[in-house]
Amino acid sequence: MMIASMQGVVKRYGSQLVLDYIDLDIQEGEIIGLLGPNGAGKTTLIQTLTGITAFERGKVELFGQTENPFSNQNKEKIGLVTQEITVFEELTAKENLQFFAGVYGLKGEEKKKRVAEALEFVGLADKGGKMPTKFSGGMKRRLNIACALTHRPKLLIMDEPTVGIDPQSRNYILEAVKKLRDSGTTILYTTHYMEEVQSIATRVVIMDQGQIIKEGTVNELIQTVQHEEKVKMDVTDPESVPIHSLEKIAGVKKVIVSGSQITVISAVHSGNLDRIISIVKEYAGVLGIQADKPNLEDVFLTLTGKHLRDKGGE
Amino acid sequence: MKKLMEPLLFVNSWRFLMMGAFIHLWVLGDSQISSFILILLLLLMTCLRWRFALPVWFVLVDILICFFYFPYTDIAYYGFALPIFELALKGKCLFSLFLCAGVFFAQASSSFLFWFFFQAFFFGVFSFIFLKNQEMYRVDIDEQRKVRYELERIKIDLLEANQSVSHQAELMERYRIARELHDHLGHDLTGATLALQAYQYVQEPEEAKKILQEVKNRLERSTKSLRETVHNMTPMTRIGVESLESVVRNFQQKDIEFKKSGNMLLVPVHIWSLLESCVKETLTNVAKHSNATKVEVDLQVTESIVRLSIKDNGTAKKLSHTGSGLRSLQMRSRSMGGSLSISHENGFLVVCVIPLDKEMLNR
Amino acid sequence: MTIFKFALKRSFSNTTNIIFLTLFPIACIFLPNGEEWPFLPYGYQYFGLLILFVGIRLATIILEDREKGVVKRLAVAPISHFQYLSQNLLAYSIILILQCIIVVYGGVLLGKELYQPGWLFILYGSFSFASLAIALAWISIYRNKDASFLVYMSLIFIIVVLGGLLIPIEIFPDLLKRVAVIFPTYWLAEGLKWIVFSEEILDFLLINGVLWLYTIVFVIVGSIRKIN
Amino acid sequence: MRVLSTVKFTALRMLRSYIVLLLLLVVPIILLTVFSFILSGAVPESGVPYINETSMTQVLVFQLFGGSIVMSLIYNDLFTENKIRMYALPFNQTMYAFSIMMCGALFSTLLGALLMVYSQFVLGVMWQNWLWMIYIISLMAVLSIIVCLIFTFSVKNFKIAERLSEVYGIGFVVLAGLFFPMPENGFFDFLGSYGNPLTLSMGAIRDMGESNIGDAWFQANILLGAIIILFVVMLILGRRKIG
Repeated sequence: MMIASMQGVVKRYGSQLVLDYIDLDIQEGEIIGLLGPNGAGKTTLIQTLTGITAFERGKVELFGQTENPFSNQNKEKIGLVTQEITVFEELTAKENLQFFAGVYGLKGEEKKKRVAEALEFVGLADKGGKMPTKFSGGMKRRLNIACALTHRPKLLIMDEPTVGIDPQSRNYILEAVKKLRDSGTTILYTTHYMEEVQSIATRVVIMDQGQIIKEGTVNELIQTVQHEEKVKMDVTDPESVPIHSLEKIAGVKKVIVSGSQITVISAVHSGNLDRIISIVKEYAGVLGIQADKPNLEDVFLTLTGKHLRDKGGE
Repeated sequence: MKKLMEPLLFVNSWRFLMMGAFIHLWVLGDSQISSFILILLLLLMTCLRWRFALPVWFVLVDILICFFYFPYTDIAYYGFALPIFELALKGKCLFSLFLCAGVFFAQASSSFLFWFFFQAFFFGVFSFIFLKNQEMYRVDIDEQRKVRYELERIKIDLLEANQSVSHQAELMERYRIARELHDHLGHDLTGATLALQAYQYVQEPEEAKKILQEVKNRLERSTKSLRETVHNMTPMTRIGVESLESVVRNFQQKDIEFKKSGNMLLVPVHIWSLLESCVKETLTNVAKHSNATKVEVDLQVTESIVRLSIKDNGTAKKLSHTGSGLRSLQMRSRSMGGSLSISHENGFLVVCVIPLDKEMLNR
Repeated sequence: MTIFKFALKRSFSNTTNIIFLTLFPIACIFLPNGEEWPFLPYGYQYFGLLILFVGIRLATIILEDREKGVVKRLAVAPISHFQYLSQNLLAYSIILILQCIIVVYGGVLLGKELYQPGWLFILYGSFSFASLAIALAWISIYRNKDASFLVYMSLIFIIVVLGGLLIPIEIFPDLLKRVAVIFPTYWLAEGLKWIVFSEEILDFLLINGVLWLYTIVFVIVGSIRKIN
Repeated sequence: MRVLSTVKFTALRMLRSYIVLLLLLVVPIILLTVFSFILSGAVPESGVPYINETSMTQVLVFQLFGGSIVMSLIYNDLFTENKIRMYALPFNQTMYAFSIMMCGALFSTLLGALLMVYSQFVLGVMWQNWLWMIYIISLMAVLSIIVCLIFTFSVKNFKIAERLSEVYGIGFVVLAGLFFPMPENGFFDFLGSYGNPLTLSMGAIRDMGESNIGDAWFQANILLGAIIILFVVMLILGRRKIG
């Protein structure tokens, strides 16, 4: 089932184009990773999808409704985890959750239950009575996420939920996201961190300069940029390995020997790793094998010529 | 800086400037409490317009407020500048002018009031035209971009379809060859091998001779069938470099030299078709327009690119135009991530370079 | 009414606010009478200043929401900006009205000469709304909480002086007398004068009407939904 | 004296704190202008225009708030954000704190002097004894800084210390009876005369203007005494807090 879709959405800030004919479909049960450098329009995309800002042209559809997609009925099914930590500092963690639960129309026993559930879910069950000012960065982030969960949204939008936190909290959050997906929540996830997308996203959407420049599963994307496979082997006795017999294997383009390392470059999907290794093994001991595969960062670099993250940043 | 160029900012500045002007008039003029309330009411309307997009007929409220204050204060006359501006801003210039004239003649007309109205009308019309133009311009460029994106998408789709078809065809062919070889050769060759193995163990010369004869028969048969298979599979139509060569050979008018280097099998089908058209088109051009006697066609294939250069020794400095054929070829090569350049210095020269990297194609 | 409830809760959540909201109004009651001017006891003359301060302190809560991005969350929640604003303002106006009740009727209980406490209460009420509205409009300009508060304080001081709340308007030169009318504080001062000398009831209605006009204008200006 | 090299930057930081400049320079200028409009031409029997008295009061009142910038700088540098960095630097932190104080005092006095210049040359107020005036202003500035620092050192929450410094400023203005007359009893009388830096300095300047040199010095010396006593208090508190 289609959860949300954008068709030909155009949006400007002043005369600057931030969304340029965006087409995006979100199907039920997906985790979509939205990638892009700063200023690519990710946040604006999220804001138009949730009705926070208006757009000039195009159509947004939420839960099958195009006429009035941002009705309260639809908003009840959406949860937003903001980029900044948007909780009240003068209220306790629990009160914060009660506030948002109340705004989403929960009442009485149900509210109590859901608040406790959300606290439990992000692992703050024993810290409910504390002020967020006393929390560590990771705990604040988790509270920030919990605030969007009390009403059990069908579509959860997470705008850089893991910026600037320790690896442990980040893992916790990623696990939580997977748990949410398993319980049937559709998730739109933006981040700078490739590894996160690679580990959780079922589909990746790459944005640059207000346009969606590529979408697909992680593997599909990697395949589009991959034009050769590299296998590096550390061997005991590189001289004795017959290079020409390696070169004869189907798909192998080139064999380079440098020091104790043999690098075999072959065409994509030639599936010859087995044979290469068995030949090398015959003549020398293999100490280590390393297969270079492109990652999403390479995909992005290939598509736009830019790095996703500033090298020095963060 | 960009924000400063927003026309709506100017519209709102004008509106609030007017408020300042009214207050100025009020302080210098009568300073009655009642007329101060008029200014407050007008301020209220202005704020509403600032925050919300009010419909045009809302100016009636301004007009009514000012009308009601006619008997009490002069500021009411000046207050009409607001509806005049708003009407003009919404493109109702005629109403605006009418209002202008009506109020102007209803009052003991002073030249100051005239200029006051005039500037309101002028700024209103100006903003109206400016906003309209901006909107039109935006719609226009949006439409243009949309068309361009659609074209690009179609082109990429076509290209991908093309590629996948040629890939499929290649696979099918490979499969057919494998079947044919297996069916026609495999049986006999296996038999021959087995017979030879048996031959090693056979003691009797009679028997051995018979087996050897068998092997010989089988090998003869398979050689024959290999020849037949290859003959059957050799395409009747020429493809790849052969077709290119045949094009060159069939071109009679000029003396042509054809050179090639590199592994021709690296070049996929869709590129061959482009190269072929390229050669044909260029040679036709040369035949039509050039006084050359000799043409050199050079095809180089490397790991990463295909480069086709066609050069004649003509002296015509400039061919009047690049033929539409060549221009469309330029487009096609660009869509494959390559380029086609044409030059007329020292004879006619066409160079077409297409990358073979897969990644370039996916752009 | 979640937002309303929590707006009240947050208003009382820090000590400075509690002092502002409870101690200061009570202190106002005990200020002495003036000799020639002001006509009401000093505390009642200066209470307008206090209302302006309380207004900005309360409105700062909305600014905090904006600064921290909570508004973004609320924009996605099934609740309109109008509901958010109105529930917040309702909570704040209840607090302000309570203060007005304390000041006016506390004074009556202590036997202060307030001439017409009922009308005085209504006047303070109207001015409270105007003050809230002005504060709301003010915070729509600024993003930074501290800067907005400090600049507003100094602005208030100037307005209060120019509006004739701190210095009797009668000693103003002619031009300043006219300019004073522009400021809402002028109307409060006029209202206080009316309470003492009670001329025509129509004048009092006019004064309140103007304060309400200010309220509406500034609420419209401040009602903008600012995200980021 | 490595601390000396920081002075320039402390001064720059102060000059670039726009909010402080707005509150302690622009606002008083506007207020002075407004008052001079309102009081234009009003001359009581004594022959000295009202505006003279008012502008003197204004200049002194704003000195009461002059400590806030020193307070926030010291809090930033020695208590929170920059604390660890500052303590890792090879200079004497106490001297650094003193240098900030000196800068703040100079800055505050400078602002006061600017106000005087403005009121003399734009509004036409006549200041009788510039030197004396500046001496008193600088005493007020130093006193305000010391008081603010005492708050910073003795209260845990900086927000509350800030509020207290505001209470100090506004409180003494109120006690001096500038807003409304204070009740007449011994306590308030004392705080409205010799127990109030504002009235003390006003008295000192007034007496100097009327050539009561002895009275003027007496009042100024009370201020000086208060400064010395509070300085010792501040040192003790500061040592406990920082050390």
